[in-house]
Amino acid sequence: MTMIEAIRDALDIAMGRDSRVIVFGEDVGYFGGVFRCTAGLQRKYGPTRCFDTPISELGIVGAGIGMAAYGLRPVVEIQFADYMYPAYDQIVSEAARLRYRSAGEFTCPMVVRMPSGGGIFGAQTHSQSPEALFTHVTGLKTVVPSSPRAAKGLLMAAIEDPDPVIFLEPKRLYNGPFDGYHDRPVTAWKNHPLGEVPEGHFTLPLGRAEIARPGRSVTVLAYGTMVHVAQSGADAAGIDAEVIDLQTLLPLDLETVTASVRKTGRCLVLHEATLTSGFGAELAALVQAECFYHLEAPVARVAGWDTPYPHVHEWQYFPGPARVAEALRALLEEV
Amino acid sequence: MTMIEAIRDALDIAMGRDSRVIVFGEDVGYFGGVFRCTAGLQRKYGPTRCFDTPISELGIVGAGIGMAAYGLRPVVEIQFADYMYPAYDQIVSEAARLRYRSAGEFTCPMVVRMPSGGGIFGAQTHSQSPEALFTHVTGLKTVVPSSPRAAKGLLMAAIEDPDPVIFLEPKRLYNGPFDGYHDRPVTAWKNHPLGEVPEGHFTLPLGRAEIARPGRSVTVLAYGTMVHVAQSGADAAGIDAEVIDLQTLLPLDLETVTASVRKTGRCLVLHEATLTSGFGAELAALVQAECFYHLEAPVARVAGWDTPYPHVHEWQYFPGPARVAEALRALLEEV
Amino acid sequence: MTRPQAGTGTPLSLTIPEPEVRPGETPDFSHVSIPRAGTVRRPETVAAPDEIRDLAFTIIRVLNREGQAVGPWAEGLDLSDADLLAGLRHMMGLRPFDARMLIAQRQQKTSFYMQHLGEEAISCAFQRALAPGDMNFPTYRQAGLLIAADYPLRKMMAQVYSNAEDPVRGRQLPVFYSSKEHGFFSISGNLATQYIQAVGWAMGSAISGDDKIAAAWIGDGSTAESDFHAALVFASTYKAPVILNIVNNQWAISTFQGIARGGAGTFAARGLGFGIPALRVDGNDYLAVLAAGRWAAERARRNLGPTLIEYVTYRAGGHSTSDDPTAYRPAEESKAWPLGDPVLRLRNHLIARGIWSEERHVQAEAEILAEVSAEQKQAEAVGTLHHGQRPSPRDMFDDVYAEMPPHLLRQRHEAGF
Amino acid sequence: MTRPQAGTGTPLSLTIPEPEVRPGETPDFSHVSIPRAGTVRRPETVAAPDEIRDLAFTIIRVLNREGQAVGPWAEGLDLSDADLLAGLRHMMGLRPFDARMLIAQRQQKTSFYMQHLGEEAISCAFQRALAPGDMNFPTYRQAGLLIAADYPLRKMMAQVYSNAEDPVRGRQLPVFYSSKEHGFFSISGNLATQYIQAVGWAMGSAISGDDKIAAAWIGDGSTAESDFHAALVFASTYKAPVILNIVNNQWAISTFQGIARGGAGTFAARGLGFGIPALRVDGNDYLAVLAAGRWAAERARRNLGPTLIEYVTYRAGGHSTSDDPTAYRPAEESKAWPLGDPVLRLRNHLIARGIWSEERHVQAEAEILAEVSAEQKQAEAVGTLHHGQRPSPRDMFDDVYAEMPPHLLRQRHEAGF
Ligand SMILES: Cc1ncc(C[n+]2csc(CCOP(=O)(O)OP(=O)(O)O)c2C)c(N)n1
Ligand SMILES: Cc1ncc(C[n+]2csc(CCOP(=O)(O)OP(=O)(O)O)c2C)c(N)n1
Ligand SMILES: [Mg+2]
Ligand SMILES: [Mg+2]
Repeated sequence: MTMIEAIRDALDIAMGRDSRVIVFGEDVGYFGGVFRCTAGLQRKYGPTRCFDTPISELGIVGAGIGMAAYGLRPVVEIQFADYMYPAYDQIVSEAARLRYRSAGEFTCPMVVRMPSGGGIFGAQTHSQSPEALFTHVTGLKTVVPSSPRAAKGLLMAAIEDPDPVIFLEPKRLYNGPFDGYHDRPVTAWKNHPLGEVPEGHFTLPLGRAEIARPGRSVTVLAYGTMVHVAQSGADAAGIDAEVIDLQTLLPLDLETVTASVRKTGRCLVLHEATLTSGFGAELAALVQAECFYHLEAPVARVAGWDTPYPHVHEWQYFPGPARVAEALRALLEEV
Repeated sequence: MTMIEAIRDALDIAMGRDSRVIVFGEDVGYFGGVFRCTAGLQRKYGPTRCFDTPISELGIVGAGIGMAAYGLRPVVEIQFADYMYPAYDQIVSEAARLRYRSAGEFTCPMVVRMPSGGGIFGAQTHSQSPEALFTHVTGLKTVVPSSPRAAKGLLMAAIEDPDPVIFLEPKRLYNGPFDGYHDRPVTAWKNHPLGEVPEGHFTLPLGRAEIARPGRSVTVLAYGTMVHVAQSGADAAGIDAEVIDLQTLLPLDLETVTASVRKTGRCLVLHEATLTSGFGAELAALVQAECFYHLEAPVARVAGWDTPYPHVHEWQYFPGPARVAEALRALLEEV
Repeated sequence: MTRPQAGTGTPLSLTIPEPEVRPGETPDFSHVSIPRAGTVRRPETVAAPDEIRDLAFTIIRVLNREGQAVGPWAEGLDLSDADLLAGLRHMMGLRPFDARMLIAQRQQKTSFYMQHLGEEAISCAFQRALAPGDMNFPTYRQAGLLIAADYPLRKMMAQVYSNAEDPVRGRQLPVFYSSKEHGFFSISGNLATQYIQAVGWAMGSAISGDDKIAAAWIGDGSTAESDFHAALVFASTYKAPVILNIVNNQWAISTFQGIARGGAGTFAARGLGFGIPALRVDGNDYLAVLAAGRWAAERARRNLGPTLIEYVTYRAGGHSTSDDPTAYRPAEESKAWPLGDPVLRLRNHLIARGIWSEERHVQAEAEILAEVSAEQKQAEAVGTLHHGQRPSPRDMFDDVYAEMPPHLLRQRHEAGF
Repeated sequence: MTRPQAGTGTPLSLTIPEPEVRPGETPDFSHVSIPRAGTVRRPETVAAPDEIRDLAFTIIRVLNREGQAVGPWAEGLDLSDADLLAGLRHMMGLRPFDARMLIAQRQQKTSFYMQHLGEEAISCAFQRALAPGDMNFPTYRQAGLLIAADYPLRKMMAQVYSNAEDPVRGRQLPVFYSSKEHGFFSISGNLATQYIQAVGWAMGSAISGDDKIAAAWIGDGSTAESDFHAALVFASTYKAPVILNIVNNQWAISTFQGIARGGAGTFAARGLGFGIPALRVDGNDYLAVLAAGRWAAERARRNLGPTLIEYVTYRAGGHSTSDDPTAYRPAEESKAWPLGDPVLRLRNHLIARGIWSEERHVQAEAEILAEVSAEQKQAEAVGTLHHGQRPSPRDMFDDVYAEMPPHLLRQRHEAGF
């Protein structure tokens, strides 16, 4: 199934199992969401379990916090990650700190879903990857799936998690495992092993990375779309790279990361978000600290340029396989 | 003079020189601001040049953007950095990208001042250091002064800058060069060389770091309050550390940083903000990439713990001289 | 103690507002109460907000079924034949422009497009209430502001195509225009953010002792955003010379206006809680929009402060090229919309006035289409999204700051540009 | 063309609202129009918002100068002597509690304190309109909600002192209490954020078919924040069972209420733009607050949706221990406040009713002070900010997540705890 179907499936099963699971956001009700991730849920579970909201991301998250504190399990949708900023205060100052400041008396088991990343000619307001703005916020968990299988398993785990989870959905992966070759025909998920999604209740633990592709020469740390680009980049360079799919950025599976880098001695960090102060900075900082004596070259980063996401130059902006391949080659050339 | 007086002086001179400079924010008008940084300005320049606003950080910044686009030079105050989140969308999606998206037709020469950092028993809502949430945003400049002299020079430069500048004022430095020893009597700025502030128009260039204290064994990268804590920490450890006061975080003076680390071979990054995805991550990532072959030990970070800023345990939370000294010693012990 | 015990025990339930009809049902606008044209009073612009509360709950209309301009809002409009013909021409220009760009999007000459179908009168007429130097802070559905200010069609197309002549150098989505010269502030794409900026701009003008005013624009759905509130608070407190426009086209993508409006009778009513005078206007009536805009502009220029205007209209097309409205509303709903077609209504007025005819209209349609097509050819000769001349990728790194900082320069080099 | 030319040329100017008086001037509240007690009508709770618009522009008052409870809002209150005595006791408890904590702050036993002086009636009375299980989302100036729900004083003090018995383990600022059991949601410290959360909580109750209602709290100044708007939008759309309280104590730190209110006559008027019924109530009148609270609670419980209530009161003390109000308002302004002292007004009512006397009042004051002092001694025996038993620094790392993730565990070890 596609990633959209996987997400819908996860929501459907969660709603079916637990009447406390409530889904809402802009256009998610009757229409089923601009990306169709909630299609059919209102009809199946009724309008008070899945409904449209006013266009107020603040209101969506703020009301979600209240519902979660009441005892429900809201799963809210922000239509594009680029539109999460109006809700940022509620996420950072409220959802993330409620358990702490009430010493566990009030909690916020809420999932905030949002499509992120570029690749659809959406320009600066439909392309952003704001994960680093969440990983700096303690009290949140931040998750980015890279396949339908991961999307379902991680989303169900997020819904069952007792704390607020930011769930970033790489929209370029919704319909296929995009590997960065925008000018080649799109593969469909149904032709990809990770498009096979376990039926029924199925979770993947938060905080656990997966080795997307084992290798020996260099470790590539990636998540979301870049997991696929990492592999096509490694192929392009003909390099035996180990690609780690982080899946959860916070809390990070540092063990899997360091085990790999200690083995390969080299590390490339990838993301689509702008470079400076991106999540790659944290990864590079951690890897150099933890694996210093194993590193044969500095940890390298390939990321979005430090500009707003442009429109016409989308593919000059996007850190595609060519840039990855070049960075991998450069990494292996270092003494 | 104190840092408060230096800020007031900078505003006063800027308003006197340029009638386009407008100052507003919560309680900044008649009363002169909860930290008194705008005291006297309303009386001197009249209520349409310095005025109170409704309690809406979004409104303050949003209106400021409009005024800046009109052709004025707003200098707005957010009462505490902890309260900037409601304005975050306006800062990130609007101020930072206006020049880019209009290809230079509309611009936003605005300064957003905000007191930041802990050390006043202000707990989680009066202590935060959100600089990393700005350094990830291209289009912004982010400045943190560490002395009255720097505060005046950088603030005047920020006001004259053609782009939006985030100006974080370490509130623990307002009245004295706090070195992290909270249980010792407070030094006053008037007894500190950097409390001497040039009269009249005076700017310090944005994007330029200063060597706060030269040294040979290790480079400490710090800004704001931690510039002083770095020095007391080095003293406590008896280590000949070179302390670099970054002053501007974005754009960063990478040259000064790398020159120092290449010389010392070791680097400690300090900040009060929470560790994970803090600005220290970017610094560590850059330093290891730029100075890999000069580094004799991994870049170390000392930062606030990854918890909300607590109340009673403020001094267990604050990264004080003891932690800095310990980190410096550990750094020098590495092979 | 008489403190109540654990609630009443009666289970509560949540209200989820629903539109009158959904696909498969018969369109029904009988709940929209529409006063006869010319029947709503026109107070002096100095009137206190409290005294004109009724204007937030009615619909100001000028053009009646016979195409006559009637009532107090028609008086004093004092338009020349040339003005009226220009107005018609603007609307008639926007429509084929939209139609061509929609097709161009389907041909993949651009990534995305948003049309104005049914809403042309609002931006085209409003612009004529402003003066050069005034500033609009528009959403993506007010290209009429540009057309009515004689912005070159070809330049608009250049942006839609993101070609080498695109004034914003291929950075923005197709319809997010920007033109300082034409009083058109750069469109953000984040809904509502610019509503408060318009207020700030107007405050800037007032602080400077200038005579310029600002106009803010927002959709019905977007009034739920925080920026809308901030704008009303600031405008009300500082009596900013700003016109706060709400285009109520009944839909926000798939969400009907009842979700944003909630229990309030109208969107105009939002102004009343702030002491801001509010008008509710027939958005498909060119003359009503112009009359209301002028009334509000006069208030702003006389330093009487902000005015809120709700334009009642209907989004006859899809939300954007990514949208298929038949999934959530009856396909025929648009035809059932009781306020008619803004182009036809003004056309009928001109005919009634004796300065236009059906034949000339048909002829004008053909002429305008030919003009639009000619411009389009020229624009396409320069380039479209995937073909021809595009802005240089070097441009991608410009204008992030006034001066390019070292790290960006380095990245540009790394990128090879 | 009749398009206006570059404005009118008349220079605009910006209005900056100013309070009637500043330090050195004579307090003047003559602009506050105060109806006689008992004169404002009490509509049925089913009344349509539009029919009761007047209630947003008046002041509902029950206690007159003679201490009698009069008018339609007094009828049906039906309070026993015990209820009334309890109400008085709650307010009388809050006042010395505040006084002692203020002194404790000056003695550096705590970092910070915020008092309720003059506003005691609002939170003490309102709590009695709710039922156990209902939830308040308070600001920092509603400790009366806890006291009127019999929350132990000593526990409050433990939090003010951040000592080992502090229920939130020394994490929060002194007055940011939290008690689920007492219907008191954890206070954030970021203004207004919880207003929309209260609406969400109420929606949660309605979705669940429960019978609990929520009460949101906000100050006059904070109504300018975005969350206020979101709350009104959501409450209005979904008819959430929530009471939206605004405490208008005339000041927001140094900023007078006119800056947040702008051109609106009252804060209650904000509700009208949303179709939310709004009451404006004498906040220094225990019985009026209780009566209004019950009216609103009844609406919520009957699934009639939200009610907005503005309490008109005066912040008699400083904003917090960091504030000196004589810097921005006349020192005597508090005494000139025309709605009187809430404690004395209820006292006079009890005396008029024959169940209380001046002597018993003086005696009760002494008793309560002694109780508060005794609790304080016990609390201080446990610890204060810098002395005695404090929460363990290990606690600093707990509750960030339900389960401590590896990186936090590691940091805790590094910290040596
Ligand atoms: C902050 C933000 N949230 C969500 C969106 C996605 N979005 C784009 S248009 C739209 C609907 C807007 O409806 P309305 O305000 O009624 O304007 P209309 O499209 O009808 O002209 C939405 C939800 C956005 N662009 N920005
Ligand atoms: C988001 C945010 N902005 C600013 C502040 C700083 N602040 C604390 S209290 C206050 C004034 C609030 O006034 P009001 O809402 O009238 O409540 P009152 O103190 O009068 O009870 C301000 C500006 C804050 N706590 N949170
Ligand atoms: Mg709409
Ligand atoms: Mg107040």
